[in-house]
Amino acid sequence: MTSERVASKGLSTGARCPARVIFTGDFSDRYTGSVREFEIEANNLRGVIKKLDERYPGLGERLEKETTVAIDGEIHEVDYSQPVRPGCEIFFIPKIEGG
Amino acid sequence: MRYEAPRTLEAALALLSSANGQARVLAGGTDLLIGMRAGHVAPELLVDVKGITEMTSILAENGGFRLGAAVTCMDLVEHEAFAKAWPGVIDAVKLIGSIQVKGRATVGGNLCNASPAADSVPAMIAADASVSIAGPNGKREERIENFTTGPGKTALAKGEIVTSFLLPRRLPHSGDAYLRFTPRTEMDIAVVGAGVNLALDDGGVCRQARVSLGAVAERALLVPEAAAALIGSKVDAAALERLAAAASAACRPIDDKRGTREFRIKIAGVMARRAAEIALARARETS
Amino acid sequence: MTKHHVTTTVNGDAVEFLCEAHETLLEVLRDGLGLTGTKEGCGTGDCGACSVTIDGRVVCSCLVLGVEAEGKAIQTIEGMAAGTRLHPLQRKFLEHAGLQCGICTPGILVAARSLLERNPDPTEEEVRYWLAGNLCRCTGYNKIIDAVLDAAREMRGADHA
Amino acid sequence: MPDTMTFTKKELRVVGTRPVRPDGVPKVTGLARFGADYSLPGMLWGRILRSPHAHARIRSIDTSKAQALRGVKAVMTSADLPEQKFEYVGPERVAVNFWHMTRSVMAREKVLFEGHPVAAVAATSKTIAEEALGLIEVDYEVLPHVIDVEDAMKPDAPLLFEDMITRGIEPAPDRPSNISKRIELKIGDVEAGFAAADEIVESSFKTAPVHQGYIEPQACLARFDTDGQAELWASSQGHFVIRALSARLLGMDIGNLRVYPAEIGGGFGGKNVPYVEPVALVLARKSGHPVKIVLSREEVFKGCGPAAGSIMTVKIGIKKDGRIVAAAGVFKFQAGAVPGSPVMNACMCAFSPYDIPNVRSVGYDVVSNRPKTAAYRAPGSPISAYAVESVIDMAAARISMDPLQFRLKNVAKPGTPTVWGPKHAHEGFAETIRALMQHPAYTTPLNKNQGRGVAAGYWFNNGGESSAAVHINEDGTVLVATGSSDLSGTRASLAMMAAETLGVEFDKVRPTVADTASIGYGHLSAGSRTTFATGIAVVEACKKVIGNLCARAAMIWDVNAEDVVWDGGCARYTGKKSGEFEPLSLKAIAVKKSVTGGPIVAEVSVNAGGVAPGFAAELCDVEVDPETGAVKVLRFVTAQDVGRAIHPSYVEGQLQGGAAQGIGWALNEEYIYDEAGRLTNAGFLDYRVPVASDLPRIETVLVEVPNPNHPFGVKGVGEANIVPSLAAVANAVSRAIGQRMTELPMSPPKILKAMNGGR
Repeated sequence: MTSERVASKGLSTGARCPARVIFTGDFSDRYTGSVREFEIEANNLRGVIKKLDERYPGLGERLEKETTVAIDGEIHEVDYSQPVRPGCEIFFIPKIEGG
Repeated sequence: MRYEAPRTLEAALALLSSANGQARVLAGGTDLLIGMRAGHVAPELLVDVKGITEMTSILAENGGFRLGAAVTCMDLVEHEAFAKAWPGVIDAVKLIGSIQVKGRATVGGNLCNASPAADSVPAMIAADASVSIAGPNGKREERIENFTTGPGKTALAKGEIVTSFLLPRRLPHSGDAYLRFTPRTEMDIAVVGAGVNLALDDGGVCRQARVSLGAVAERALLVPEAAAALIGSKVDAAALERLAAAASAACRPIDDKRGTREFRIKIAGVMARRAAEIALARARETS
Repeated sequence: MTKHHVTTTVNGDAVEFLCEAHETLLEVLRDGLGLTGTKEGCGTGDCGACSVTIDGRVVCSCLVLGVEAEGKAIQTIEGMAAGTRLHPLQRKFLEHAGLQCGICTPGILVAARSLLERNPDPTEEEVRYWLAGNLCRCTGYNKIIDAVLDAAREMRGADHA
Repeated sequence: MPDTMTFTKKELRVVGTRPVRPDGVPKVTGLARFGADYSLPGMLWGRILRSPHAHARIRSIDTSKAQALRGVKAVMTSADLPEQKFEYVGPERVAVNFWHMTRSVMAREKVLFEGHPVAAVAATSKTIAEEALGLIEVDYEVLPHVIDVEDAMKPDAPLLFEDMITRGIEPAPDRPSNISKRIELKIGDVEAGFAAADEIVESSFKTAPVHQGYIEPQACLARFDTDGQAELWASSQGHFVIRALSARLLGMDIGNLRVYPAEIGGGFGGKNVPYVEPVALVLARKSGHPVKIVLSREEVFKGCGPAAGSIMTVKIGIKKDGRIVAAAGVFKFQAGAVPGSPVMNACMCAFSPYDIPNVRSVGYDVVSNRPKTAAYRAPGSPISAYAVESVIDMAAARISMDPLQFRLKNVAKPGTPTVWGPKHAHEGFAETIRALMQHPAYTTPLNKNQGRGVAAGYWFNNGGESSAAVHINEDGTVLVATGSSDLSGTRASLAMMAAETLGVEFDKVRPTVADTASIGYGHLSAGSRTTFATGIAVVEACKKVIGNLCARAAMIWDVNAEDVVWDGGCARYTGKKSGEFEPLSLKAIAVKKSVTGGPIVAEVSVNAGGVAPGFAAELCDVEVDPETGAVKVLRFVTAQDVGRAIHPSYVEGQLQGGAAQGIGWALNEEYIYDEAGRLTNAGFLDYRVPVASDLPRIETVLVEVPNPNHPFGVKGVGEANIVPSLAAVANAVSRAIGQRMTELPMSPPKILKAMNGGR
């Protein structure tokens, strides 16, 4: 598993503990050159997606359309306003649809 | 398509013989309407026979019963004297579809549809029923085991219809039963059906028996070898095993969506044996 | 195509209609008379959603021709309540949650009424076998059976016994 | 008023009771209107011509004779639908490719399964429409076909799509195949896990495709105005989704299509996507008349997606003490004629009930000449659970451990990682297994030829987009409108939550399912999401209305709004002059609506997150006839963590319905094809869903471990119940006959064969 820290373009306060962002499924193969883990500083999901999209242009839209997000195990729809607590674990997982 | 509902047999026969294209008798319609909807049959004329009294009556005759071909299954099931005399026929009739279907379906229709899996046919064969047929050339009788000649095929000539069945007088110490195998408890087509009718003497020895199997050949079979296994015995375990073996041996089934050949052969023996056990118990109960 | 003129009674009312020979009673009820409470689930008599009674016998109206209604008394789900008063079966289905989607409900009610008319005190097994021709895919039948048994109890007056 | 409002069970007045559902009476009197029950003046009947072949190229379609038939007002083919771009968009599990979808609605270059629509007509009567179908001449070049997954995966299999390269394999294969996609999910070191195991249990399984078996065939009525605006009455699991997909398929603006939700006669996932709606719309547009289409049962079986069939291999490694240390599964799913089986769900859910450090799930999505699969109740999960829970049962037997104890020992807890990434966050799994263990059924002795099977199952449950509007009428009654179609009594559960939140009587709340022009977007009633997600929208709208009511009370009293709270269905003044103002009921405020600002309305839309998974554990007792292989289900107990049961009767009904469908799936239901690739049992006579006399009472245990993310603790209840059912029945049969049953359905011939040592 490879991981990298996504530069936060001067927005980082340095004092915050970044969130750990992880991809499952084949997103990493398809969009991030197999990089599966990232450390990202953001206040909410918008920030996370924005920073990933800056690093991998077009990825943001794929995430919005194709994934559901689990933040510390709690599953949410991908919604920009979703708060991202320092040090939390964020998984982008394939969206689920039921019967 | 024309629809006619004659009140007499004569009128029905006249309609049938005058038809230009395909004419069909409509009794319960539970097979015919499905066939029409699916486009398998497209009759030019439907002759509804439910208004013909002799086809819708259950009458005593010579100690037995004259059963109109257009009597519905529910009417038959609710006929106490018939049900008491021929519980095996009732076993079978009760299995012809749902309550709703039985409210319409008839024993005559079940026979004339000529499905190898028809439930009432093995029971009626075991009961030694005869079929009364009327046609442009008059009336005739046919043994029920000879009536169906293959899937969808009968011994009826053009313009002929089945009007009634005659079930013989019940012998003392006799009983009949019908059992079938289906994956569901109800709403299914027999994978195998078995009708057994037997009569005992005062010493409990089987003197007469008829065994019939459904859904194991192109038509319901009368199996004399299986009956022979019972006759002369007290219908003990050994005789029942011989019956089962003879029943299985008589099968010449096909593989289809409802069961495999192999499974049908095996189950035919089991159903025949179990039906015989029920028939035996009924025979012992009757005086 | 010549149409047949049929005189019948539906839910106690005299009704006349025209239909083609091949039209089923179900089509006549639904498309001709606007009585859409009777449902079509299969058209082959295997699901019971189209159950009605003809002269007191419960049948699948998809397996009856409209012309066969001549001179008969037809009862459909629309005639089950007495005016504004629900039949006990209808009330018990509501109380016991004997329906989820509700598409099989009219047919089951008609069939169940026919059972209770013949057998006011059925066992659970008798109810299950009587209703075997009415498919329900939502409920697993549990609450339907409960509702029928409870309605039977009430109709027998067992509550007051 | 307080910002958050949660209820402890003690305080509940309405939630947890069993009132009569508000939409009940029309459903018992026959007056409720389902998909086929709508008509309009001048209405035409639409009928669809379907392929008689499993696989064929369409050389040409000549509709001229049909067009010329008196009474025929429109004929359509795929030429009437715009071509769509080839791309997979949207959620991976159900990634929609409109190039495929438009071809599913109406075939273009090829027909891919028997029953594939090729043309449609609208005529003044059903009879004429039927006759017109017979006049359409289609020139087919029949192609070799393939039905089963195994055959479809062979290198020399006939290809449905000549250019389909398997996705998810690096490097990409250089040859096309019927394998649309390979997926792999993994945690830990699976090989090392197996190496460390004391015992390894492995088996392969096969399941047949089954149908949802909703009793109402697809039906709709469409009308189209010359200005491009259209209306559609349809029974579906989501009229907003039907609107979006139909509009896209027709190339029209969403704003020009208004969809009215008919009552829906069962869906179970099968009515998540449009089949007849785009066709009726095109015919209405072409003819200028309203067009009604009602499918026959045969068309439903042949043309409307069943659930996937599968072949699977599952292997688990355990320690002597019963701890599972490694697990691997390969799940090959039949997608039907278009990619998109629920194999991803199967891979994700398969091992989710358990805490296993090393897991690998591999899935294949395989196309073949069958109708495209549709969702079916926890899509994918019951299938993989059948394989996994069978192997779990074998493992427990291997070390002579009680099968529920074995499951409890390995059960996942909050913090347990899943094979798909995140850690579990919710309680409830162990509680559910324990509830089943404590049920008296678990210790009841069995007789000869009887067997008891148990199994557990996991399902995600869904959240997502929902809208609700709450209107306070001037007499104090409440209207709750949502955009969520009601398949099973959700009007009742939503109204109950509204009544509870507002503090009014249940029968003062009238819920409706509003059409697409009357309420904000609501996603499908699927994924067990309606009471959860739409419930949140309803509660939020009620809270917003309460804020409004408090402000109006303040106006009436002429006090500061901050000094007013809502409690017990009344506005209460809590300020200094306390005692001077009698509490104002909702009704008392409603009467004053005109002078306090006009209509009292709040509408809230949410994209609900924080969904908690469903978990079920089930027990099945069977008796097998040793001479025929017939199975009688003697007893069935289903325990499910429901979070909190809003209307317990309808929750129990969900559990019972799921179990009944699972029993049918396990024992008798299957799609049976002939040599030519034609379905031979496209009717309820030979597609054997359980009838009332086939089933025992289904006993339910509602385990209530509330979901902290929902105001009433709701977890979805609609789907988890079917997940363990197949395996529970299979484990019971296997124990009864002493032979492992590895193929569904366990029809009598198969059981008899297994009992006779495979002969």
